[in-house]
Amino acid sequence: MRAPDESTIKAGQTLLSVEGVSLSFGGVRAITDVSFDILKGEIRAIIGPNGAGKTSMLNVINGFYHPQEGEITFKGIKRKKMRPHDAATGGIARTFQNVALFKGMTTLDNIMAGRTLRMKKNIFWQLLRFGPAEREEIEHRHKVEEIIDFLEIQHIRRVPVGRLPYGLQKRVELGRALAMEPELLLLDEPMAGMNLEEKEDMCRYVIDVNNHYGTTIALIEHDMGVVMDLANRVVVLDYGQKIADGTPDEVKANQAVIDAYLGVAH
Amino acid sequence: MRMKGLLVGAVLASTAAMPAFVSNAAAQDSIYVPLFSYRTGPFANSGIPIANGMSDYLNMLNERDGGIGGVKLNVEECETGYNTEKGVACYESTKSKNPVVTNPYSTGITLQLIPRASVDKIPMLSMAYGLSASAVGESFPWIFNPPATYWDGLSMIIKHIAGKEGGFEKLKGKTIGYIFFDGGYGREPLPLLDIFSKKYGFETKLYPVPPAEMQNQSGQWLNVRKDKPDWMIMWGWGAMNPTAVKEAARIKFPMDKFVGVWWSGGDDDARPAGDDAKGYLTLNFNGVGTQYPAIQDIVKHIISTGKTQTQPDKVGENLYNRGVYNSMLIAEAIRNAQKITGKKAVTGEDVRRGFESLTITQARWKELGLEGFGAPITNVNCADHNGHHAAYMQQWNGKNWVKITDWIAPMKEEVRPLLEAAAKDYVTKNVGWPKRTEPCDRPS
Amino acid sequence: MAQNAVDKTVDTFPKFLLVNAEVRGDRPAIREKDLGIWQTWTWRQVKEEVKALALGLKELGIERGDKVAIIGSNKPRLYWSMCATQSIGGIPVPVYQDAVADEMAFVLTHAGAKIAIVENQEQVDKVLSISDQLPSISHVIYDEPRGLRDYDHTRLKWINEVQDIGREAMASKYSGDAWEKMIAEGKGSDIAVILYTSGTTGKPKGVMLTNDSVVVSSQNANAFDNLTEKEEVIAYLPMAWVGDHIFSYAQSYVAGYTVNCPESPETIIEDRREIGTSYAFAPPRVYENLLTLTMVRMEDAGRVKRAMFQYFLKHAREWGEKILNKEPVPIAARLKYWLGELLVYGPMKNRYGFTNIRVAYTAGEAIGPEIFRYYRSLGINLKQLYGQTEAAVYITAQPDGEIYADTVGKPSPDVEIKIEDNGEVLFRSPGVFAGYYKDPEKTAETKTSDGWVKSGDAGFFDPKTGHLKIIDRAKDVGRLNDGTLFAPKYIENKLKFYPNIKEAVALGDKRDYVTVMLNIDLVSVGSWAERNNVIYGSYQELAAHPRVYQMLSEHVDEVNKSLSEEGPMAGAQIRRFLILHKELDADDGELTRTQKVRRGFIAERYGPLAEGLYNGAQEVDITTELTFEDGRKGNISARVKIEDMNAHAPAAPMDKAA
Amino acid sequence: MSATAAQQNSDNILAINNIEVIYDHVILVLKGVSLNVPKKGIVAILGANGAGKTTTLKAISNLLHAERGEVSKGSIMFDGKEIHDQSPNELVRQGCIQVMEGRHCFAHLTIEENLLTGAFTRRDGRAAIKRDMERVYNYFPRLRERKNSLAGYTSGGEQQMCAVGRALMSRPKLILLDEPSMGLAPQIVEEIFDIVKDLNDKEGVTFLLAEQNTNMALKYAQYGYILENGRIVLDGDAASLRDNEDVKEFYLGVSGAGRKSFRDVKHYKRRKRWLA
Amino acid sequence: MFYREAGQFKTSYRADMTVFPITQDRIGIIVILLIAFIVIPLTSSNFMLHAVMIPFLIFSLATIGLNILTGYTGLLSLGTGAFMGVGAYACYKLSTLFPGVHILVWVVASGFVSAAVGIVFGLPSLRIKGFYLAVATLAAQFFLQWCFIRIPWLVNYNVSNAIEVPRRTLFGVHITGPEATPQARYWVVLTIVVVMTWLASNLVRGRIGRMWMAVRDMDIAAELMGIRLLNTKLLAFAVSSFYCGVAGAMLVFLYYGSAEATAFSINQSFAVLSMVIVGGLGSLLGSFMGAALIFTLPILLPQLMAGLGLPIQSATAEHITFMIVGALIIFFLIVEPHGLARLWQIAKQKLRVWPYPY
Repeated sequence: MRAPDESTIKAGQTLLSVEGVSLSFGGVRAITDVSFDILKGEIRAIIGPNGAGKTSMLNVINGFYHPQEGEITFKGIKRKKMRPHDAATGGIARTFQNVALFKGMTTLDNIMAGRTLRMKKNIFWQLLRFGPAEREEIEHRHKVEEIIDFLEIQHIRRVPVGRLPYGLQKRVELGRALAMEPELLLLDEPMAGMNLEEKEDMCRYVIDVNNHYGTTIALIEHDMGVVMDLANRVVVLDYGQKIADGTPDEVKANQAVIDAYLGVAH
Repeated sequence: MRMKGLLVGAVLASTAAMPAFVSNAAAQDSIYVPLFSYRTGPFANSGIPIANGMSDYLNMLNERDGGIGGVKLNVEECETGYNTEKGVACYESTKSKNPVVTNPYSTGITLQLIPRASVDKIPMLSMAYGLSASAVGESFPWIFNPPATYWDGLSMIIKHIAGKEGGFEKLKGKTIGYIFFDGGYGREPLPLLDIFSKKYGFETKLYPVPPAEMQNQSGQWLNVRKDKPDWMIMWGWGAMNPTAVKEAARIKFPMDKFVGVWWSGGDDDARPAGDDAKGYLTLNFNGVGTQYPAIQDIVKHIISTGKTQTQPDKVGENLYNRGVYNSMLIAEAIRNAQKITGKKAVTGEDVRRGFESLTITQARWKELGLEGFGAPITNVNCADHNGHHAAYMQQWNGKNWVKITDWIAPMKEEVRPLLEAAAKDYVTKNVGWPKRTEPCDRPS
Repeated sequence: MAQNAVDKTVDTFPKFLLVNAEVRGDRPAIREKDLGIWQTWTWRQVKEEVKALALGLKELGIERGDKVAIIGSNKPRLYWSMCATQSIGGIPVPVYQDAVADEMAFVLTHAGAKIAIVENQEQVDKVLSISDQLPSISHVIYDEPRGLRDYDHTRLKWINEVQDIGREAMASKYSGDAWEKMIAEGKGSDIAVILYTSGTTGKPKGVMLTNDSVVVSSQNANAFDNLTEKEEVIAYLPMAWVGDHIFSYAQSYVAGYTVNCPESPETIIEDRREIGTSYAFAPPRVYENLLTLTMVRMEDAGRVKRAMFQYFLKHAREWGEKILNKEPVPIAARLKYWLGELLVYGPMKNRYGFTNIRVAYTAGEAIGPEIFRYYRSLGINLKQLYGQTEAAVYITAQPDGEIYADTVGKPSPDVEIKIEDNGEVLFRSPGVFAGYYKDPEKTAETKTSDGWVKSGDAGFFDPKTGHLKIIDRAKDVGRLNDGTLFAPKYIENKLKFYPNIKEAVALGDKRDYVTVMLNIDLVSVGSWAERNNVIYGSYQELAAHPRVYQMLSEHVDEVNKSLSEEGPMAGAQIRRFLILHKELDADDGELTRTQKVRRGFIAERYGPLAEGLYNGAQEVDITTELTFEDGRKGNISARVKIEDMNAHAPAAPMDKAA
Repeated sequence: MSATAAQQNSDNILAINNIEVIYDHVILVLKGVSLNVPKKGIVAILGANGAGKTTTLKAISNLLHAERGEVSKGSIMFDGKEIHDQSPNELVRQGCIQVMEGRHCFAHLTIEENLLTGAFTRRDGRAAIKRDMERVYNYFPRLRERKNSLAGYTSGGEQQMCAVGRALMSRPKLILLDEPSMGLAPQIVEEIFDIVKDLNDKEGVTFLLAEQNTNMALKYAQYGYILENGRIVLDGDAASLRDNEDVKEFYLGVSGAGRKSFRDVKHYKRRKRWLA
Repeated sequence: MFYREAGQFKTSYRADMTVFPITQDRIGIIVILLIAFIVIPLTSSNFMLHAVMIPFLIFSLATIGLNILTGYTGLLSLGTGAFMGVGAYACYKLSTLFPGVHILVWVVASGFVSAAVGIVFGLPSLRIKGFYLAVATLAAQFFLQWCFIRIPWLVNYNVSNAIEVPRRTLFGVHITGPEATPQARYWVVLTIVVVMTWLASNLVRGRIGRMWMAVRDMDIAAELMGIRLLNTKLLAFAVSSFYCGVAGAMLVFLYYGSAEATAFSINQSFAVLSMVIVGGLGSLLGSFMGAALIFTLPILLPQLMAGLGLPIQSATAEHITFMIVGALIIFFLIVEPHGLARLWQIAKQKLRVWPYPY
């Protein structure tokens, strides 16, 4: 799906790092002085109890929230805050915990919308829709079809996504994010509300995206099985603070994590 | 897309159905007189009595005389709701049935239809409304607006005010307020008002009432109270009238210094304010009441036989009689046309000629059973499609309109040049406006 | 086409490919529903693809006579693999893709395949799991790379890579018309393909067909139904089955028509509708399923619609076939049929994807006369044929206008048929097979020295129509202990014609009476259950439901009644039956890969049930082992009820001659 | 206990008989679904997304119309009465309440206010409501801690508790619980299921829950139904379902060699043999 | 039923992405166009053409305009009447200032003026949504209408305060002014409407249409796709106003013949909005259906009643029409809250699976 990697960052180098980020809403602290990094090519899990600030962290990374303190470095560019448009053009895509699809549009159109940034033909060509505009549309349709094929959602291509069951919506949303050919993919609970079979499918897609296209992935997930099997490194948040950071095995053995989150050792 | 197909199908089916009744109506042994009317919509309170008077008179002719010159009139109302689109639709739907006259009863509709009259060869009667400039027969051979124009009306009102104040010179330094429907109709008198104001040295205050705000004039009347004009003149219609009268009463404006044009003088315009409206003045060019023999004939042939929608107690009210006046003009034009051409079933072109030779003398008024109902119509001719006839002032006594003056003649000399100029302006702006080719029947 | 028939120098499929690329290079040869549209390759493009693949295979070491196994569902690249293999003198061996690993191991070892060209990860896994039993396999080539990226690639290759290898070789070693020369070396007498027949008993046999026999068979079939390059067929039957090989490969190459590969096995109905096939082939099961689906859906339709459907269906039953057969039909009936066409038949055909159908065949099994007539009454030219792998399909077929529900037609062109004294059908034609691979004994058993092949089926020519009628497998026809003739399939077919019954297994040979084990049809019975408020949670529960038993016992009773009217069969009425607690499945060895019941195996596997049927038990407990595709086993146990039936008194046969 | 057997059991608080649900006039979602919930039981509906779990619950609580769906066939009996044409609030009054998927709390009300809205249909006075509030707080101590917080600012787990607590305030006999574990941390999931169990044990509240988390569901429920493509393909008591090969393979993620790794998922699936 | 789709398969994305991928639909649209271009003008009465078809088409275009804004982009507007007015007045000014240029050029050009005005009034849409935006557009409506009445320059200082349409020709045939036959005007209107509908359909099916719908459905996610919200919304305002402007210009030049400011009142805005709602948000076809139901039915019903020979007074007929149209609107909205277009979609779906129920 991804074009040959044009990134300047090589595998294993830091793709994104947040340093000392604090975020509060009207005095209520959501994130306190959190720092961690994401390396190019890895699958990075963010875990923690509900309300620990995981989603807020993703919102900081792609620019919906602007932290009061701290810095974000993405592809070597340091900034106080990200803006959604910068994040999009810079190659950050994401999915949402509660699915933020374009409900009235079909699966196909949703994923096509993911390619907006890569489509260039202006309104006059669009009006006529032949020649360059049509060629562009076909070219991107082809890419989108590859994503549809990859995610095995051919049968719902023409279905308005509002009508789809939740699990398929999640899949379409992943497809839309992939259509942006992102360098960094943020997944917010991609497997919530799925049964095992669907989780397995989703894991396959995540691994394939990571493997075949070299896309770096940051993921929030509650299913420890998934996190342990997929993630290269895990950062654990609790009450807005980082309480652990390391490989799945290290995190699993960490007493603070067991107390705050896992309950019993898994 | 298929639904659209169905729709087109339905439309086709309805077009197919239409010629059936069209041809019915266009039978040659009758004269087709469509009456555009509005018994619905925001202006229905004015529209209903007029529509009643219009159709009752013509139907009475059918009942009493068997039509005009022995030819039955096919009278058909078309509901416009005072809405321009519907008016145009009415015009289109009646056009194919060979009407002898168009009677739009709305300035807005009149404006839309003026250019078409000459093309479709259907004369249009816009009785004391519409485009004042259309009085110039040279430029508008197909449009007739007797008995007087708005400019005539304004001049009569100024004349009346001057009379009350003790002469035109006394107008100097006075303030005259003008509250008007903010559209073509209400705005038309503005240039003349400007001229008068300069000429006689009074100050004018303008209070426009937007169409959507007709029933909410508190703002305007608040200003009136602040400005304290000596006189108020009103160019209102529909729901604007009773509202204005009530508002005027509310701010205790002296009602005998509040003068409306003839379209502001319906019984239902003054009645809602009841006794508070006592003293309110309006112009009028038709008689009020049921005492006229012709009106009695209507009661006899139409009202008492139930061939009407008119409630018996509404007969003889001002706007009802206005409708009778309007139909009387149409009937006289048709009668003239029959006389001129010797044909019985006359056409639109014939009736245009009938209008151009329209004359109703004192005697004729009496013949018609309408003695004293209106001022004699003597000045309508090929050049002048209006005639600038006289009107009188009436006053509300809390229950009825009472005629308080004799016929007041307009200041034709002030008005006519304005008309000529306006007509010229209209013709130059509408590039390609046709030159008059229609012959004139009465060289006099 | 006529030109092909005449031109005897074009005697192999690679040669036909060259001809097609020349004569109709821009016409579509093959399509595949992929990425949302029907990806299309013209004959010229196919030639290039096949060439690259062929030379790639050559580079990987395929020599003349080497076997290449082809495993997967119908995909263009797998079809190209066949031609590519043939073009360099290799022999393609298509293998049933749903075979479990053990079955596959047998075929691959027996054939000694050097390379396996497979569809996807599933097949790769299967082949790799048995790779230690397959020393001959040097490479596994896959079509769909998904999930295979991290596999050990020493013996694994993506088909596109093989083509790249081929293209490189084209530029260096095999420049110019080297490949065309290789093709020219191929002869009509070469083995074109080895098709393994699963057989209802024993190990599969590899049927060797020569180019000549397949070509002749295809040419005759094309001529018989006037097939042209304009036909559209959909390839969805297993590639390892002779039917698909002939219809989707051989006949297409010979006639030049277009083959369409569905997106996935689940989307066949949808894909068939999109394509609108003009020439179709399907076993009766497919037609049965379509009809069952129709009836179930129509049950859910509104009352008016249902009444309309029934009304016009009745009219079609009365007149439809006559109109199809161009018999004289009153104008009123024609008009009503035309209205029905507008409201029902046309839309139904559209739903089936048969709007443009010219010829449709059913074969492999007997089809229920009602089902057969239903399709014909809609105006679909459905015909029956009788064929075998050993004959490159065609033995008999029904010519247009001579259609009977209970016959399989007249001998196909160039086919001779004779009936042995024991009733077995023998045939001889240019299309017959060369022999069983590595099994001269069996070959000799089946094929006489003068070219007659024993079909193994018992049958006779209907004196009235001159058509062949097949009764049963010759060796299956047995006798009850009292000597009554017992033709199990005959009884099973009668049962299976009921939509509620999916499978039937009749027992009775060397027994006192006839008994049957039944499988219910879940779609049909499930829908019946919904309508009748019968509550069930699973197949097993539904199958054991007393009301289902009651319903099926009515069916069995009707079958008994009809048997009682058929003279010699009257003694073979069903005395006891049971409904199996699980669906018969090929993975469990209960059905062949072509979905025929393996009676002997079943009797053995369900020993306790068979015993119960004959020892008077009313209920039998049974535990059955299941095999999953990945070879793992599971168990299912149940208590199965047995129902007793009464026999009808034999009716005088002459009364019921009609 | 098979469905047929259960149906004859008059102790069922809920009996769904052969319902069919169609959305938008043309899309068939449920086909011939029948299930029974015994009094004081916990029954789980399992199945993939889109299998029809939520639709089944909504069919019971009559919430389909909002989504252009309708029950076109079959019957639903609650407490011995047909409830097909009863409005959702009438049902609540009779003791059948649904806790929707995604925990729809009123974000701008406090936890306590949210709980009070649950008592909306009750007519038995403030004291009784007060007592029940206390009862809810006893089951959900976390809610007591946060009772004055706006629900919108509480964590997912607390919102889920709030939703269940709110349902309890209507003094229900039967709670339809849709995906209680969705998006919750493992610890919280266990906490919530423990409370469900507790409520069932001590208060005798019946639960019908739709759940993806098969492990949890089969641990706490007594009986389970598995839905696929709008049909029930398997049902049985929890223990027997846990032993079923297909359930293990497709729902529990255990196969012969123990738990499978998510890293080793194949691109093809083993064919399901539910019906065999 | 008459949808026989077997054998209709796509071998390219181009074929797959056409407006009417189903052959029967293509045939249907060709038949409709043939009827519209040839049968209707040849067989219909002048009344039918002038009072029904021409305004129906013009209002359909305005409805498409509002649908682009409200249905596709999710921005509620009550200023449609005013934007139509901008088109009408612009066309009048331009055609009287430069009488040498062809009138149809000005009809289209007036759309650009309207678009520019639309952009200005669309600016608040970045910050406000829903009813708040509706109020902002309401302000536009009142302000612009005030301009039409108060700025005499706009009407070339006509005393009547009305626009009067000059006589213009196309290929020597009168298309505006009283001499223009209904047929000629109908053809011009139809051509413009068909072409602009085609352009709109291109637009909404492509990148821009998806951007609009994305903003409508989930603006946060849209932003994340790199869609700039303000630009997208302003573009929607511009295109929408363009369509409304052209419709307004046609309304005056090809239908009314002259007009006062009242023609572009808030009532007109509501009328068009109800056409959008009844027809179906986000559907071009629905725009035509909505216009047909809301505009055409009230005109045709009395004619039909008269045609059936029912002895009804014109005012009574008017009242009955009101009731019937009102009842129909309520009926359709109850049966299908998503408008006639969705109703047709469902019907079509049923026809496609015919005779199956699903």
